[in-house]
Amino acid sequence: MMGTTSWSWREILRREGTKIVLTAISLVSFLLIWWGLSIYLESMKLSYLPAPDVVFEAFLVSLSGDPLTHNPLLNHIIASLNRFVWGFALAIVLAVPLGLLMGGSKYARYLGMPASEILRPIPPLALAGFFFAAFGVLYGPIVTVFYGVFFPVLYNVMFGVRSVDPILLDAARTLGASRLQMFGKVILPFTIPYLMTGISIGLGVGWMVIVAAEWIAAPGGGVGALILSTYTNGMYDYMFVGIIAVAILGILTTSLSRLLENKVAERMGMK
Amino acid sequence: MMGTTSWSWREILRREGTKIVLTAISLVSFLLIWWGLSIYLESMKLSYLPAPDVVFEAFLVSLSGDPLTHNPLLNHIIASLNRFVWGFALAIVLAVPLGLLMGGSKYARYLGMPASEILRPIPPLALAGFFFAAFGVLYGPIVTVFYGVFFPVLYNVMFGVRSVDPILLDAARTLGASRLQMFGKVILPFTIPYLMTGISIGLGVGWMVIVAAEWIAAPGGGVGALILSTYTNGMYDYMFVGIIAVAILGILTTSLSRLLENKVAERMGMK
Amino acid sequence: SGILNPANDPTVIKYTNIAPKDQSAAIRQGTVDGGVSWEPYVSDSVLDGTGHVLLESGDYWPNHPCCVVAFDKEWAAANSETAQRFVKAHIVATEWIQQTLKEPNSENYTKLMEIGAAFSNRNVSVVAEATKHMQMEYNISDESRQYFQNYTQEYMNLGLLKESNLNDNGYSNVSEFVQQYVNTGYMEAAAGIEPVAANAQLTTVRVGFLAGDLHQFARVVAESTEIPGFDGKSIFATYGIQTTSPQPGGYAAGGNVMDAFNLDQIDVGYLGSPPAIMRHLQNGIPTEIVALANTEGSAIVVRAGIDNIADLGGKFIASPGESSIQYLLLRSVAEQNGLTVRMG
Amino acid sequence: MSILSFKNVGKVFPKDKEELVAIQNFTLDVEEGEFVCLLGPSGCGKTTLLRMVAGLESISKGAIELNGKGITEPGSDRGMVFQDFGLFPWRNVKRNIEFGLEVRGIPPEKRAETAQKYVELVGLKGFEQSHPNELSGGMKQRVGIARALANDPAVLLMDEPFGALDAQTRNQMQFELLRIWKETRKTVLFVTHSVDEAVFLADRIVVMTGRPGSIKDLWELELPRPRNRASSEFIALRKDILDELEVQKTVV
Amino acid sequence: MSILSFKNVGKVFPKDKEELVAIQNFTLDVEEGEFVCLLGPSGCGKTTLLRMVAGLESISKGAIELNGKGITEPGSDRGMVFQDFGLFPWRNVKRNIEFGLEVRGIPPEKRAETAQKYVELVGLKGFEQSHPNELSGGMKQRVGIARALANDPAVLLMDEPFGALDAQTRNQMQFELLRIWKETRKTVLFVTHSVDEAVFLADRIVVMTGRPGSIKDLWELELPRPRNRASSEFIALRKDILDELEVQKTVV
Ligand SMILES: Nc1ncnc2c1ncn2[C@@H]1O[C@H](COP(=O)(O)OP(=O)(O)OP(=O)(O)O)[C@@H](O)[C@H]1O
Ligand SMILES: Nc1ncnc2c1ncn2[C@@H]1O[C@H](COP(=O)(O)OP(=O)(O)OP(=O)(O)O)[C@@H](O)[C@H]1O
Ligand SMILES: [Mg+2]
Ligand SMILES: [Mg+2]
Repeated sequence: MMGTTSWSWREILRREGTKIVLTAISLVSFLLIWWGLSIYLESMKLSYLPAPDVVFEAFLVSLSGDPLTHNPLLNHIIASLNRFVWGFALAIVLAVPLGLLMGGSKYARYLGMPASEILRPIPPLALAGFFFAAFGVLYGPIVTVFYGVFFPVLYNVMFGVRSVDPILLDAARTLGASRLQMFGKVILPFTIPYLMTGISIGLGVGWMVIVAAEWIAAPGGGVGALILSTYTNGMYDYMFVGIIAVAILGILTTSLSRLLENKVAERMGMK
Repeated sequence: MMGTTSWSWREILRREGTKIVLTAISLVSFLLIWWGLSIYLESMKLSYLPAPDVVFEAFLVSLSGDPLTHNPLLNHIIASLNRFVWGFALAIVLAVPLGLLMGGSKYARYLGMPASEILRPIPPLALAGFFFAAFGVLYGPIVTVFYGVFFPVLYNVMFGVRSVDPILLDAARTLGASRLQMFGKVILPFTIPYLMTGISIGLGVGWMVIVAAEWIAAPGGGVGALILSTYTNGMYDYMFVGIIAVAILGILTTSLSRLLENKVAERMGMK
Repeated sequence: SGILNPANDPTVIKYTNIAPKDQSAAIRQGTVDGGVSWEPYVSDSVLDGTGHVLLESGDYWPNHPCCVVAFDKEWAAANSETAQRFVKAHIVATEWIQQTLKEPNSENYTKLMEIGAAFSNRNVSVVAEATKHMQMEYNISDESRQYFQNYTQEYMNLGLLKESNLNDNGYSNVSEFVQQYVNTGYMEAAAGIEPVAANAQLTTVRVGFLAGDLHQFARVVAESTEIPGFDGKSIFATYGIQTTSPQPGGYAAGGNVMDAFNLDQIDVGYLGSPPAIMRHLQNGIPTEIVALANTEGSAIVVRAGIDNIADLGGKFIASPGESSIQYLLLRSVAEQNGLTVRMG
Repeated sequence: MSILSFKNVGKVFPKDKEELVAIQNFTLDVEEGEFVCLLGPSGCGKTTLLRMVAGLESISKGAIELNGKGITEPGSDRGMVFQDFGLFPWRNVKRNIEFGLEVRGIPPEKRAETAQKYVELVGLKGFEQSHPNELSGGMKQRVGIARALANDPAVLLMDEPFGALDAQTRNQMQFELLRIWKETRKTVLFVTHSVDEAVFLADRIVVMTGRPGSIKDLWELELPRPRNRASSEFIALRKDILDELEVQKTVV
Repeated sequence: MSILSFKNVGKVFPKDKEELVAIQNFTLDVEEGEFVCLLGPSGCGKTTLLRMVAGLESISKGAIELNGKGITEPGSDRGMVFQDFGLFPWRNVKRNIEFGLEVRGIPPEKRAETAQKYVELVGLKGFEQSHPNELSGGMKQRVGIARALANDPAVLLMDEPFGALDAQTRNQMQFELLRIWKETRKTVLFVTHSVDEAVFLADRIVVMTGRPGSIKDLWELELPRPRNRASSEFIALRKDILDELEVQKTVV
């Protein structure tokens, strides 16, 4: 049914011509606007938007340590990633079983929801100070990320459990499955795509949170700390190195989770 | 078909007994844990978790101005709300037409997407410093909120336009609708629930962003500024007043948008 | 009310927290009418024409102590020799700066300005201007102690500290607190400290400081390996010290430095004396003040058209944060003139 | 002259590098007021044919003429009824039916009047204010029919309109459709998979070949209406057409 | 002794303050190997009856006995086939069919062997590794049947299993079901809305009254198989049963 799959480049160009051209225009004009604006601003003696080449130079310097923190960029990235991963992992480890429990048991839900409905509306960064005071500067940012990721994952898993098609449970029961088997063989697999949704929301929140949490304190460095320090010292070129670094980190983790999500969907026959 | 709708209290209790009891247990134990923990921590000479009654007293004082900022709580709230509303409104005013355009026209999408895919992964707070430098301390936080809300709304509207059931477009065409009429009478109404989704995501992001953006600067005061100042000065009771205020603001705006969403869904016959 | 249209009450000075580096822009954009900050930011605003100095802290509070060196009390007690070496290096660096500033045409002076410019990310003229408005001083005089008492009393007047904060930390009154909180023992012992042998093992000391704050010039100089007369070693290394910092870019505010103490992230902190006092009493953070870093060096900078203190009524002033000496200065000046201060 | 005529119609879809010939040499004349059913295996191009008549799909070869004029774009002279109803969920019954009148600029009072007429024609009186999600499948399709009729089209195109309904409702809707057809005397082009349905409804049944679709056979039905599904003529006809389709039966 | 017997079965659902009596005085004996179809208006309790047999729904009054033992909970001695298939989307065909064996602890080799047998029985050879979303409706229901059969149940319960299929596929599946039924000789309880389908399949047809559902009439079908839908006996029977149902026809 499928046509020939080995396309020639010419073929692709013919087919995707406008798309490629417009994409190129989009990217080039983005760069040109940035560049032009930075030149204009510089002529006005405003330095907050350094030109791309200046940022690139700053990036090269950052690799072995920017003049402010003397900490190689990679160290900052690793420090942030470290916090992120710990907070994220902690959130998943706690939110998944709790979500399963609260989704599966009415009583657990009645017991858990009121308290969690009180806590959930508090933006994680509003609690950042409290977490720093309570858990220290070392664990404060981790706990802040944890808090930001926890609720999206909890609620999505819970929603997943509650969305299980009752016909699947009926089918499993008539086929002789015990309660435990229904849980492991029906509810759990059914919930996985919902968990993935929770994770991808959590990723967005997590990066949003870590950047600002590191403003308060970030022993060992961190991209958020780098951004604030360079901002505070007016070193905008290095600030943009930090901004780009955190954007790339976000893209990488999101791509990873999307890849995982697709793989899962495929393996689960849901795609 | 419906049973009698005037329930007696006794009836409700019988029916919802466990739910009410467990909800009460949940809320009471939340309060007790908070209280107990704060007493324990105080005995350890740690003051970062003030007891509920202490927070309540601080709240009363805050009404006419806390001892640190001397600014009545309501002023802080209005200042934050003000920023929030401006940033939010700006995001909607720009993102909705752009989303419609990019959803409706392949060319607009090819042109807009690459640039927006570069910007979208940057967490708003990573750019906060840049926005403050570029737009000043007055508009910096507004632009930061704008940036956080813009992309969820843009992408949801775009997705909504692209999700329009082609059969509805076919139906409209066979009924004699022009391109413009199809846009106004089919695509636009179809997209509204997606816009509402974008708005409710944007609300979450917006509050998350505003709190931390106000750490950098908040001329006129602001709940985020209150939280940071009180944190920095170890006045945790007033910090919690700020935390609770922002949580309530979040709950209020979310409820408002949910109400609107339901009303819209009802009016659109989608519920 | 509202942020876009702040109401003006002529008896109130409204303040808002804006980092010193952004104050100049905020004044220029008309968001605020002025700012209170430290060096080099005061000189920044003056040199770029944003505003003029309305009041220098040194004129208002002559010789008032500003930034200090604080120790983690337990660390210092357990490592008293290292602590003495640290103070010694601090003294040597401060004296070198004092000497150098007296010789504005010397090579050393050029070197000092370059070091300051690199640290604060500014051109040398700003650094040069800044050094005119502050005194580099390590010695804690009786006058300094009196100022510490004044600061503490001011916090109590503001309601930010209570009598119970003193009592909880074992002090019966303000003067007793200052007596105990200031520990000149290390400085006295430092007189007998000599440079260590060239190949001696260096002791690592964890230091917290403020981002881009020229008040802590002595620390910057003591860490520099470019100071003539120390054989290419830093002054700290000369006295057997190697510094590290959990936050190499510096902390945003003194409160953060105190937090770092509280969480055992640092052994030594360079920070303003008010936060060192305030957070110690507020949260029982076990620290002590062992030396000054500088005196004076803060100022209120305002836009054109504001010519005396009374004009500040109904104006909007940027401040670095409530636990800063600059904020205390603003409050004290305001109260002297029958004005109140509140965030707005 | 016939109202609708297919003149050697062909349809080709681009498919990767090659082309997919969906319809070939389709020639047919439909008389005014005639009820024509299209039967044929899945994928033979029934939907595509209807969409070409509606103007939703271009015509690759030949021509389709309505009242002697070649079809090039959609128009309110052809009404279409979709299997999945295609109702606007945010409009109530009345406003769904009014849609075509609205876009053609008919003034509100006239619109309301016409809509009411068709609401009553399809038996939805009392449901004017209901939204589609409040209606059963059968009721939804009544709205779909009324909406198409409200434009007073020359031809009604129906693509498996009852395919999504359960057996009982389906039978009822067939009755209703015939009643409406009799009252309005529209020309109907009706696609179905059910031989039973085609025999019950049609004046003429077009049996198509598999892809590329073309006409395999034409059945003229002389059975008087209302038709009795249990009558021997009905059953015999049904069996013959089933047999004809069976040969080209596809694997499920 | 009959394999499955309903003894004065009643079912009551709580509904707000009142109670909804869904089924009343339902008494029936089903013989081993018999193919019984349940017909009746919508809401008369057909699904509820099947679910009670499956053990998915409690029995409010009377008893249902399987081989003389009262039913209290679900068990692998009864297999159920659902209208919406109820397949596990994350399991491929083989693993869907193996599910019952798996939860009962049958070792993997034995499982694979049994599953393969039923894959072949329902004609899905070559599709073992496909996931449900890759299958057509007819193929999905083949998996549903194979999955129920793999447990070797005494009774097969089928709730409008072909209701979601198009007419052509539906006919084909009816053929297939009869073939499978002949090969396995299962007792089948089959719910349908289609009289045609019931007459084509059943040994016995139970016609139920509207709510509260009880038995209105029983039809013994002596027609030999394979049945000819065009035969006069078939048509006559179909007509009689249709007439019986028509009286209690509900409005769409
Ligand atoms: N837009 C399209 N692009 C490419 N091929 C198409 C398109 N629309 C239909 N086809 C192909 O044209 C052929 C005819 O499709 P069509 O939908 O008209 O068949 P049909 O007779 O209506 O089938 P069914 O009975 O299943 O509804 C099919 O092979 C289909 O895959
Ligand atoms: N869980 C339940 N709670 C309350 N009432 C129920 C429940 N399940 C079914 N009913 C009611 O019991 C009656 C019988 O329902 P059931 O689904 O068995 O009918 P049915 O004959 O299968 O109908 P259909 O032909 O539409 O499938 C209906 O009136 C239904 O509303
Ligand atoms: Mg079709
Ligand atoms: Mg049913």
